[in-house]
Amino acid sequence: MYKVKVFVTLKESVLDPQGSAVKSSLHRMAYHEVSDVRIGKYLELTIDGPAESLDHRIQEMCHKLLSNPVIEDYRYEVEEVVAL
Amino acid sequence: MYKVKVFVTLKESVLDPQGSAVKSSLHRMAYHEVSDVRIGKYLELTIDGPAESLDHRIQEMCHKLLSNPVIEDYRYEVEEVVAL
Amino acid sequence: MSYLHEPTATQIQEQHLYRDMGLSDDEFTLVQNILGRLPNWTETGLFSVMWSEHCSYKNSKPVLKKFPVTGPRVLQGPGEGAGIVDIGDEQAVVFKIESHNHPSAIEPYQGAATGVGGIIRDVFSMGARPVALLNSLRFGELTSPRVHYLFEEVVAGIAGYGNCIGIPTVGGEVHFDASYDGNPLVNAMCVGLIDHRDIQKGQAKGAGNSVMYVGAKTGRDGIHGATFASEELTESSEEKRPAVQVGDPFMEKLLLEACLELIQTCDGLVGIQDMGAAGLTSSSAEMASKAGMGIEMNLDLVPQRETNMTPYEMMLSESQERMLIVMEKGREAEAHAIFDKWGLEAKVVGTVIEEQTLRLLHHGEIVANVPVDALAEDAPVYEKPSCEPAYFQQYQQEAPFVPHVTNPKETLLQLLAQPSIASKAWVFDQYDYMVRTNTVVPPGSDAAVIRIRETNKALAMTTDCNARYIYLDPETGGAIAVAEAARNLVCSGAEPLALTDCLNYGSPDKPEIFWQLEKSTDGMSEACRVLETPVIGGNVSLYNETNGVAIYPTPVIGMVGLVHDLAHITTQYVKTAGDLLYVIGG
Amino acid sequence: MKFAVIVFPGSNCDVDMYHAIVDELGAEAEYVWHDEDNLDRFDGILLPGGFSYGDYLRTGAIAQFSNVMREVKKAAEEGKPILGVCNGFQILLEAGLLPGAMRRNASLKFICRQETLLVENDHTMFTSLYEQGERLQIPVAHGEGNYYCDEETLQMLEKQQRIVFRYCNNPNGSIANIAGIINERGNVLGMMPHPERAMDTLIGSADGVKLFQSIVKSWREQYVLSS
Ligand SMILES: Nc1ncnc2c1ncn2[C@@H]1O[C@H](COP(=O)(O)OP(=O)(O)O)[C@@H](O)[C@H]1O
Repeated sequence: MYKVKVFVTLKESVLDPQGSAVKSSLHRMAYHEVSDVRIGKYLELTIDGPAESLDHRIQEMCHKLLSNPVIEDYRYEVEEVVAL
Repeated sequence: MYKVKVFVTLKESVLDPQGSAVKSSLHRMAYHEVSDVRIGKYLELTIDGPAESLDHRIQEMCHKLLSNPVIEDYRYEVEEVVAL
Repeated sequence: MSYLHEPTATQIQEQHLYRDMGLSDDEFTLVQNILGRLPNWTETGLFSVMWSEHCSYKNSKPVLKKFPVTGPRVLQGPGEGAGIVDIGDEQAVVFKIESHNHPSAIEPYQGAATGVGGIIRDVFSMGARPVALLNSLRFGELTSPRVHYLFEEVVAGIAGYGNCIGIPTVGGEVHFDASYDGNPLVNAMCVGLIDHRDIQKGQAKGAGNSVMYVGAKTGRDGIHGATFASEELTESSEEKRPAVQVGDPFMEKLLLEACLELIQTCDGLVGIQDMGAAGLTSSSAEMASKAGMGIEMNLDLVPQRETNMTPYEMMLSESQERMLIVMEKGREAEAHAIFDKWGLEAKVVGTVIEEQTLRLLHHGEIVANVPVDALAEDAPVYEKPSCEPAYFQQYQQEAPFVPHVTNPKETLLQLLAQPSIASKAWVFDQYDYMVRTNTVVPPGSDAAVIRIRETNKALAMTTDCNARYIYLDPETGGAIAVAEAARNLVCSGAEPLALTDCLNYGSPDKPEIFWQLEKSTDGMSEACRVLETPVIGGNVSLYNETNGVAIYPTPVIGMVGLVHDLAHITTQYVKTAGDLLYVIGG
Repeated sequence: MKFAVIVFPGSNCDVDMYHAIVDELGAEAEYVWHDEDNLDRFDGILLPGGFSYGDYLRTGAIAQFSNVMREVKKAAEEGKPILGVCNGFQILLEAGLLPGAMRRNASLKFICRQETLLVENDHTMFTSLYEQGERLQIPVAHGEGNYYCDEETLQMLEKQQRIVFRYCNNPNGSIANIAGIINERGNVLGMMPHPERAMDTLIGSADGVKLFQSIVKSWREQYVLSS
C-alpha cells in the first residue's frame, strides 16, 4: 500500500488572487515579513496497487484529472505504508 | 529568507465531500487501486524574517488565519533560501 | 468493541453522568420510571437528545400553544417537517424556518451551510420541490475582526450551499447589534411547491414494512448537536463541541432529486423523514410514534464512514444529507433502482414492528429497547416562572425620545451608513437568486416574488423582526413583527397566507427572559389572529447567551403570501421623475 | 430542430435551459442523462450551468469524464451547434473543446447580477440575429468565471474573431473582458453569462432570446431551406 502526496500549484505566470488576498490579510495582521503567498491543493491518495506501474499511473491521474495543465503544475511524493 | 510550505488537512472525523467525489471519479476512470482520497490546501509562504521567532510566528499564522482549527489540522516545513 | 468501555447503567446513575448529556436529576428519574430499570449508555443518550429543548420544546410548548394554527387553507400545521397551505389548482406551498445559531458561532461557514441544508430537507421530505430560500441574520456591531469574520463566512456558507444545490436565495434580513456579539443568529427558511397528491407524512406504518436509510454515510460528526444547541455558549464550548458537520450540497442535490422521483413515481413509499437534529434517533422514534408502531433496527447495517462506531455514536450522530424512508415490504427494489440511478446508497436497516418500541441491535445483541412515545411524546413540559424585568417599567416611564435634527441631509446620510440600514447588495449579490428562472422580484424590495409556472399566480415571501422593539415592549413588538411581514407582502401585491417563526431568545431558566418569550408570543398570536395568518410551523432556539448575557428577544417571522395575478406585482422602487409620493396609514 | 439538454449529477440550470427552449423558443428539447452514449437524434447540444459533481476539485473537471462527453465531442466534430453556459463552459474548457481555463473570480466571491455584454462577433451561428456592438442585458451567476489563457492563445482568439461576447464592466477579472468564446470551426460556444435566464422581461430581460433563435435560424438555413 502506498500513500501518495500530490501537490498542485498554479503556474508561475498565472495570477493567484487567493494567495494575494491571504498575503494582504497577513499584512493587516502585522505579519509584514511574509513577502509572498501562493495557494495550491494538497491531495493524499491511498493506493493499493503494484509497484511497477505506480509512477506511470499516478502521473496519468495527475495529468488527466487532478491538475489542469493549462494553469497548474503538479508534483508528488510516494511513501510505502507497511501494514501493521 | 525562508520558504515555508504549509499543509492544511481536514481532521479525521470531518467529512471530505471533495475527496469522496474525486475518489469516485478515479474509480469511474478505472483507477480502482485508489482506496482513499483526502483533499487539503497547500500554501507556500516566502518569509523575510529573523530565524528566532520564525516557528512561533508561523504557528500563529497557521492557527489564526491559514487553517481553521475547528475542522482542520496543519503541518509545515521550513526551507532556508540562500539568495543567489 | 470500544463501547465495552462505556459506563455501566449504575455508573451513569451514581456518577450523575447523564447531567453532562443535559438531563436533569428529575428527568433521569423519570426515564428510570418509564423503563422500570436503569437506562444503559445508549438509552441515556436517546433520551437526552430527544428530551433536549431543541427536539422536545419542553420549555416552550406552553407558549407555542397560544398560536392560532388552523385556517381554511391550512393543510398541515405544526408537527411535521414543514407546514402546508393550499394555494388552489390542487397546489400548495410548503415552508419552514429553522435556526442554526450555535453551530454558526463555532464554525460560521459550515454552520450556516448545514442550516440551509437541513431546512431544505425538511421541505422536500414533505414531497415538495424547494423553490426559494430566505434567511434572517444577526451579528454584533461590525467593529471587531471576529464579527467581520462571522458575517463574511455566514454569508458565504449560505451562498455556497444554496447556489450549489440550485435553489434561489431570494430574501432575508441582516441586523447588527451589540447584543449578538458572542451569539450570532443564523435562521434559514425554505419555501417549496407541491401538488396535493404528493403530500407525504413522516410515518412508519404497517408492521413488516422496511425501514431504509438513504444518503450520506454516518460519521462521528455532530454527536449531541441537539443538546449542544440547547445550552448556553461558554468559554468551554470550543472543547465540548462535537466534530463539526460539513455540508455536502452536491450530495443533497442528488438526494433531493432522488426523493422527489421516489415520491412522485412510487406508491410503495409509506413514509419519509429527514435525519436532522438527533439524526437516526429522532427520525426513527418520531416516524414510529406518529404511526402508533415501533421500529427494530440493526445498526450493523447502517452505512458508516468511520470504523468502530458504537450504537451511541450512530444514534446521536448528526451527519448531514441523510433520510429515513419506509417502503412497503417487497417493494424495496423500486427504491433501490431510483437511488442507484442518482448514485446514492440506500439500505434496508430495519423493520416496522407492532410493539411500540425502538429496539436497536448491534453485533447480535439488543443494545437499546425504549418505548417510542417515551422518546417522541413524553418529554416533561415545564411551566417556567415568569417575571417582568426591571428595565421594562423604567423604559415605559421615559418620555418619548424626540430627535433634534438640525441638518437633515447629514442625518440622512448617517442613517444610510448604518450597516443595519445600508444596502444589502453586498450580501445578496453572492446568492444565486435567479436560478430556476422564476424570480420576478429579486432581493432588494419589500418581499421577493416567485412566479408559479403554468399559472398566472406568484408567491411573495419575506423574513422580518425588529428585536429592539421587542426588547423594549415584547407584546407590542411581537405584534409589530407579524404586521411588518404582512405589510411587506401586501406592498408586493400579495395576500398574506400564513407564517413560520423562529423564536430566538436567551435562557428560559431566567424569569425575565421567559417573560419576554411569553409576552412577545402573546403579541404575535394576537396579530396572527387579526391578520388571519396562522402559524404553520416554526422552530425554537433558546439559551442564546454568552457569559450570562442574553441576546435581544428575536422572534423572526417568515411569511408567505399569494399573488393572485402577475399584474398585481409591485416593487418598492421609485420609477419615474415626477411621480407623486403618498403616505398612507396611521 | 431538436436540442439535448445534458444533465450531469449536480447540474441545476438544466430546467431553465429546457424551459427556455420549449416554453420561450417553442422548439423541441429533451433532458439527456450524463451516462447516455448516443446523441445522434439531436441537432443541437446544450450544456447547462450548475455545479456538476459539486464543482469539487475544479469546476467542470470531473464532468469531462462522463460518458456523454465522448458523444459531445463527436457532435462537435460533426459540426452540430454546442452551447455551454456557465458550468457548461467550464466543462468545455476542461474537456479541451475550447482553449483556456477558469480561475476563481478576482473578488473571490460568488457574483449574481445583471451584466451588460457587448456582442463582438455577429457572424456566428449563435449571434447572427444580433448586431455587432449591440449591448445585451444578460445575468451572470458564478464563483469561478475568471477566464484565463496565455498570451499566444489570446492573440489567436482576437485574430480569428473568436471572442464572441465581452463584459462592459468586467465582474470577475477575466482576461480581455472575455465573457464568451467560440471554437475555430464556429460551432462550439462557451459563455459564463446565462442567456437562458434572459428570455422574458417579467424576470428581468429578454435579450437572450435572439441567441437561441440564431441557432435555429442557422440550422434551418442549412437543413430545411436547402432540402
Ligand atoms: N440576508 C439576506 N439575504 C437575502 N436578501 C437580503 C438579506 N438581507 C437583506 N436582504 C434583502 O435586502 C432588501 C432590504 O432588506 P432590509 O434592509 O432588511 O430592508 P427592510 O427593512 O425594508 O426589510 C430586502 O429585499 C431583503 O430581502
